[in-house]
Amino acid sequence: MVLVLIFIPLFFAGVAAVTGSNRFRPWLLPPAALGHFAASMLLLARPDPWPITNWLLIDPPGRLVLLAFTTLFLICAFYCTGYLRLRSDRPNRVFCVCMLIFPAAATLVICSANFGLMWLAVDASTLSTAPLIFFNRTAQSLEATWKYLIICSVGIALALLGTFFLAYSSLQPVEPSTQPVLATTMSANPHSAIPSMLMNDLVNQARNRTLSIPWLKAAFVLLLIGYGTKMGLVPMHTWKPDVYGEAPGVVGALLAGGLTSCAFLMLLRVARICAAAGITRFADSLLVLMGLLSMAVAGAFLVDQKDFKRMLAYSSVEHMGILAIGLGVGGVAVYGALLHVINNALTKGVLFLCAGNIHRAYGGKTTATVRGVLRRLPVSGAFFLLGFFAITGAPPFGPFISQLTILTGVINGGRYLVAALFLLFLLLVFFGMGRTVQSMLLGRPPAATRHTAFHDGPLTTLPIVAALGVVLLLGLYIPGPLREMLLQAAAYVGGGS
Amino acid sequence: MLNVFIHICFLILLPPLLPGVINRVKAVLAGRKGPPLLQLYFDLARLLRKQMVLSSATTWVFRSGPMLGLVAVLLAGLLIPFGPFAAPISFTGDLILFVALLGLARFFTAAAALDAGSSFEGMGAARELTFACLAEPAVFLALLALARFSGVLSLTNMLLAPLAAGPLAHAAAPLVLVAAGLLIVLLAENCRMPVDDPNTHLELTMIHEVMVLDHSGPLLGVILYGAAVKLFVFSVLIGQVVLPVHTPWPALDWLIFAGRMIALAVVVGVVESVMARLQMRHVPILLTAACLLCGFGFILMLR
Amino acid sequence: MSTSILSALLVLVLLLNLFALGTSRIRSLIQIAALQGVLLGVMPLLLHGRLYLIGVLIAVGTILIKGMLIPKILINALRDARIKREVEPLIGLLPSMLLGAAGVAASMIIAALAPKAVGESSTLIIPVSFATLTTGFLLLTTRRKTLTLATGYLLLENGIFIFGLLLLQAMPFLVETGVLLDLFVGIFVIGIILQHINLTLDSLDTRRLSSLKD
Amino acid sequence: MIFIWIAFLLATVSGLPGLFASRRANWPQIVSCALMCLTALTGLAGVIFIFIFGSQQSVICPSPIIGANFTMKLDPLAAFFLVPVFLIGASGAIYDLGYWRPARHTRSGPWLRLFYGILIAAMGLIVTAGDGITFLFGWELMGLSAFGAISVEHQRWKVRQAGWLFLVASHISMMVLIAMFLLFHQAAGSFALNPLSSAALHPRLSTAIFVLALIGFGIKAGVMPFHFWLPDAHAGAPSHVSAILSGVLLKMGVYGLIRVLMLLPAPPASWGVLILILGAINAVFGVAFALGQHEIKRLLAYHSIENIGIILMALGLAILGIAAKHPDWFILGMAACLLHVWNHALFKSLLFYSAGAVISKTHTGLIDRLGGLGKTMPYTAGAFLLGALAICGLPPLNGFISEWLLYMGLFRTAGPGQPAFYAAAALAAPALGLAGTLAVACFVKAYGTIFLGLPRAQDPESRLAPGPGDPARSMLIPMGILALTCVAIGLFPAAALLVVARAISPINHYGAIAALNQYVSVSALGVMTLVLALSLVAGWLVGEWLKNRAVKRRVGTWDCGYAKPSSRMQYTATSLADGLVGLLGWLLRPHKSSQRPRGAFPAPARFSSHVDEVVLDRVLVPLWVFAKNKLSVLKTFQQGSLQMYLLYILLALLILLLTLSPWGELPQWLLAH
Repeated sequence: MVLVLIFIPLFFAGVAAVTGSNRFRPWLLPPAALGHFAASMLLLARPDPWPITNWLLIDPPGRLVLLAFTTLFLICAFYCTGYLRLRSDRPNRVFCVCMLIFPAAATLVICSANFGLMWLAVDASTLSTAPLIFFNRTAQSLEATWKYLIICSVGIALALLGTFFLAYSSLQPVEPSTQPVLATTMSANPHSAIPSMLMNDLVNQARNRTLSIPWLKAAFVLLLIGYGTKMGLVPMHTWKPDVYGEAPGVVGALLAGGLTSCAFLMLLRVARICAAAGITRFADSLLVLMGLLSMAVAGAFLVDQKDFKRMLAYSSVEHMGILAIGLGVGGVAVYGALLHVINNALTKGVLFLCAGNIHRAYGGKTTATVRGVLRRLPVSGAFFLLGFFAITGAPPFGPFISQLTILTGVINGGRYLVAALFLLFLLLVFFGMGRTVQSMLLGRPPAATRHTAFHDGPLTTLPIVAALGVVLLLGLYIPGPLREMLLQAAAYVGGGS
Repeated sequence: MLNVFIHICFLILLPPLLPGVINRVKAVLAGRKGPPLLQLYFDLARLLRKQMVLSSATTWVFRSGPMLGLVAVLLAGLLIPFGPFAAPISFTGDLILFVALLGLARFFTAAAALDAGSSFEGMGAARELTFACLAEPAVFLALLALARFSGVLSLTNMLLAPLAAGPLAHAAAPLVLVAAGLLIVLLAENCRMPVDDPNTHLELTMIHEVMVLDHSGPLLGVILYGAAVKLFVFSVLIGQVVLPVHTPWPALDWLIFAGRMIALAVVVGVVESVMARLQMRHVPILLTAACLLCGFGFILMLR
Repeated sequence: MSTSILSALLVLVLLLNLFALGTSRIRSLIQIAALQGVLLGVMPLLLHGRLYLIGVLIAVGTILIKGMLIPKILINALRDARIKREVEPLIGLLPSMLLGAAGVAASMIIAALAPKAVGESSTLIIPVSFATLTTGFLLLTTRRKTLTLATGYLLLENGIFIFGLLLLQAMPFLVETGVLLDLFVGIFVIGIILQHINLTLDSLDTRRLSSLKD
Repeated sequence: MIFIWIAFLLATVSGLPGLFASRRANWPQIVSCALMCLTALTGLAGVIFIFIFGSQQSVICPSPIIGANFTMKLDPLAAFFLVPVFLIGASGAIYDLGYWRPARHTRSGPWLRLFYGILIAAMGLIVTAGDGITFLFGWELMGLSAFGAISVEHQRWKVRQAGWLFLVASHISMMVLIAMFLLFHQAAGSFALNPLSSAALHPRLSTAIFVLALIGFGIKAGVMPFHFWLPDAHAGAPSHVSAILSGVLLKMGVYGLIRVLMLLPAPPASWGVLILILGAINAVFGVAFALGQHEIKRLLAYHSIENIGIILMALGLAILGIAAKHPDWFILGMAACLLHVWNHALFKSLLFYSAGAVISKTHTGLIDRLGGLGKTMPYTAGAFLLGALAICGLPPLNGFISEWLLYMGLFRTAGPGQPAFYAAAALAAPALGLAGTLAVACFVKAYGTIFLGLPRAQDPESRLAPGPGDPARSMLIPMGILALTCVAIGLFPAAALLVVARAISPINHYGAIAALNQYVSVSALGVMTLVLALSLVAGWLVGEWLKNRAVKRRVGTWDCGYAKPSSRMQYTATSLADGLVGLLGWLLRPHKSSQRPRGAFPAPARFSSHVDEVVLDRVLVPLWVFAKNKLSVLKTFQQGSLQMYLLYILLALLILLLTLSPWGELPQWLLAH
């Protein structure tokens, strides 16, 4: 089943690669997304009917991330067709293909239970997104792609080292003579004493305290840095503003909503091992530290930020910080963090897609040229405003609920200082973003931009409406099954205890 | 019942006497003969008979302002006891109403002044309002002190309490302070020396007189009468505090009361003739002093 | 006996690191990286006394990719780019060499402190891998040309690969080849981007690539 | 309950039709007005039910927070606060008919009505919220919709600034309240707004909750020094929105404060004193700032601060009463507090409506450029006069009643035998008196300059010349309604206080109705105000009669013999207030610029003084600029050099690896505590 999930997008990617027509090709995205969505729903509804190996298992947090990702991908796919219709001047073969490979890679990240495999998938996702960023073929987008590649590759490399450390920490004294034999039959018996990268093996070993703690700690640090780079935690976030600033809005949405969530999922899995090994305090304090740092720096950079796409990038950094804090604080906060993954993904989708429209209409992305959006693009402008309120944690939208839950966890944990800083940084972020958003949306549009080609069309606005609708729903009511999934996932991570 | 009747009669008839007394005292001290004691009565009678000239700029506020002011002051006069006799109207909290009525009078007087649209009258209104803001806290502090002293919240009982306690009550000293403060307030509110010179004729230096430049005939009469009533009411207030005397014979008491009023008028007259008029910018200091006096009175009561 | 050869090779890798830091010509830098790749390819064979399938395959793959393909890509990029062949370090060559040496020392100490798992073939593996890692990072942070950055990334990967030797059995075939493949594709994409940079900016100097800022 | 529900629903949808109709059509406006009136009717019906049958509580639905529900709770207190919401809401909608015509405000009209409706519903939700989450929902909804309503005219820069300030303030208060409710949740174990048991509550925790509540609600209530957003917002918004803001929205802060304080067990006397002092400061300073204003709506805005101060004083007195076990202080304080909430809503809306009428006719709110409007707009002038008398706390109007109750309470604290500590609380009475007289000065200035005297325009043809008479009937009707209610409460205080007593019942431990009457004789006061009103009318009649009888002739005002007097020689509001502003200069820091006449043939002389928003312009803005500069230093870390970025990663790696070493425990320890 998982394989099906992975192969649906890949298949369409193949089709897209061989399709000749530049106009028809984008229409491959919606069916692919629908298929992926349907398959994911099946997978989420019932336990996997045909499990293949113990490498491809989807764990409870994975289910949540899968849900968030496939929804976001569906929305982006529909938007993308509308977007590419506007950009019919450009050849979009590579774009479409990568657009379809990326979800496959992300799905693999979500569904694999082997750290090596996960690492492969993350790296694949990195590489498959690079051409997407380069879509505009400008010097700036080139630079952005370059930085993205190098920084993320280095980060990923460190993550690989961390993965090795993890495996090494599970290396136990056994007779050298027996090694080869075991080696051949390793995957047969997961509970072998020789190094393993399987999630469950590691957790079991951690539970029996047979992991070497120093190596585990080192592994955690490296993985935190490595996957933190993909997530965009300060100070590894430096690629984010450039990439989100230069990539098309829809790509930004997929990165900010999808890729980062996958990276967070990785951290979550590592944290689970740490929790099992009883070094929770170490891991948590590092996570909280990074989280607060990210929120603070993001807030600082958001203050009088003129470029609204970079603004969104820093906001994404901030929310990664929130996720890290939620994971670090533990308890009910993990529940909040997992909920926030979904909320953040969808809200970021709304914001980036609106930003894309605004960018199209104005041909600029700084507050110098972009003014009076509410007049020029009523729908996109209004939803950008709503998305802004949502992402800054205003009820009745989902992020408010998740942030409040995280804060509840923080307060119940008695960490008043952390809570105070958290609220302070939220306030700073609100000031920073609010000023930019206000000067973008209100006032009169410049005469030059009144009559540019772009106007709100169904394909470029309806997906946004849908996404915001979901965010609003999540702010008012959480369906029973989703709540079940959240509780299971929180318990799985060890948040329950 | 009889007392109520007398009260009302005093309230209506006695006020114009006080300015006469004051002026006579001033004249005597200045070695002049001075106008007759009943001069104000004559003036009023004449003014009421006259016709009046209205500015084309004015509205009903200009015409009714003086009337409303007078009504408010008269009602205030019905709230305070004269001598040992309870006021015609008395209920818990009437002291606030008393102050509020004076405020109401001020509002309409000032509004009427502004209605003429002349800069002089605006000037007068501005000064009136400014100084009132400093006088008001003093009044409240005085009332607080009295409330603390008497433990009741109706003017009648409050002002009869010193009577009950007798002139040498334990709280005499604070009461004297309060009375001194109230005397300053009286001088300021009724535009006497050293705050204002009622007899001056230089518009730029006047407060009360300059507010009524445009009123003429009956309206002017109403204003003069209202001012006299206000002076009277204030004098009663002070008198109740400083000279709490009473005898078994009501008639005698009424006489004592009248005498007390006249005595106070004499005091005011003396003050007016021995003191020079302050510069406008020094008046606030004087009024602050009044606040402090009443405040100390209250603080002393606190122990 | 194989262990001693392994150690010798590791020392060789260490020396190559210092050379990499010391050389002033991009071409030789790339060649050093290639040579390292070849050495790395040999190591798995020596790690355990005898040959077995995974080892051989990995060895061949490594030598092919690290030793030939990737250097080829980079050399081509270098040939296409009309640029000076110097590496243009941000800090002098000598300081970077000294830093590298310091890195080696630090790695030795750290490795000595770190607890070891039993059954480890050569005590040199961990320090050398750390040292190579440090070298890679040094190249990444102190060189100006994009190509040298790419090479630095290559050395970084080499360091990690060396550490990977420790758990050869743990890393099943798939993961191992996947790692190689990813590396290859990564460098490939980087190469493409390099060409684009070369076309659009007409230079491989990162100073031209710092227009995006706050 | 169901009535209230329907009311909220109607209010929410009242703005929708406008979005789908053509912009110039009139019917959506009429429809939304009708819906709003319907809202008021149903809502008030529901309120009456609550007053008769007592509290109701109901769970709406499970909220997304685990283990929490959206709940609504309607007790007489909530119902009491619902009354102004519905009343002012409806009257504002009627006012809107004439004030915000589709013809003139084509683009902004539909949005204004949409936000207006949502705002009303949101405030209702706040008042009826039964748990913290619902409360926060309503709170933010109120903030956002009010932000929308304020900045409908966002093409004007000033309006944008005002909206932004409001948004900032409302978000800060939101954050503070979130913290407050989280602490509350920690203490109570749930978000439900039920009284906390003193056993469960650590005094430090309860103090923290109190302080947070005071700040969070204080910001919304415009309590100094958190009032910085208030003047701009009130001045920038359309007049009926200003009325809602000042009359109702500020009261939501008061409501929240009362609610939370009543949930905390055994408030210490120090809280009461703190609130009392805060209130006194607000009362005096608010009106002092108002004196320095030249724009009518800004002036009214500062008076909102003054009245909030009065309300706080009353609340402080009530708290003091609880702490000192003095039922009379509590009852009088609470009654004054609640009644003044109503009164302020009534007369402040009345004032804003008449101000709006003036502005819509003359296209300026600058007091010094108006004048003599009393002749051309008699009804507006009358409405403004009534409002002015009421807000100055003068009999026989409603403002006097509530202030009278407050005075009663304050004087009682100084009764004989009371310890000096409590008696000192009575010193708030002179402060209140001072505020009262300052208010008189301020409103004589405003009323006198705008409506009395002569128009100050250079030439009668200019736009500043008085407009063609009173505004449309749809604007006069709401004014009339509000004026009548003001008078009614003033003349029949006993009736109003019955309602107040009912509203106090859920939060008071003493049995209000009996108490109130045994401490003060409201009925006697009622009689007196009635007498006063009658005699005032008599006085007015005499004045008119004099006019008909004794007027000889009409001439120009005596001008001291100037050759050619012009109406611009009248005393301006600035000069009227100059004396007091000078006395209060240490606080108001006025910018004075004057050019005195010199020499034999002097150049034109001029004088002007301007009082700006001290807290905002002297404190917050510089602070923000400072912070911004400090933060922008950080941006040097994002200079685009890839090598630097990689170096950051390396450093982060090394630093985090250091935490593995023994002394790496330190940061962990720090973060764990």
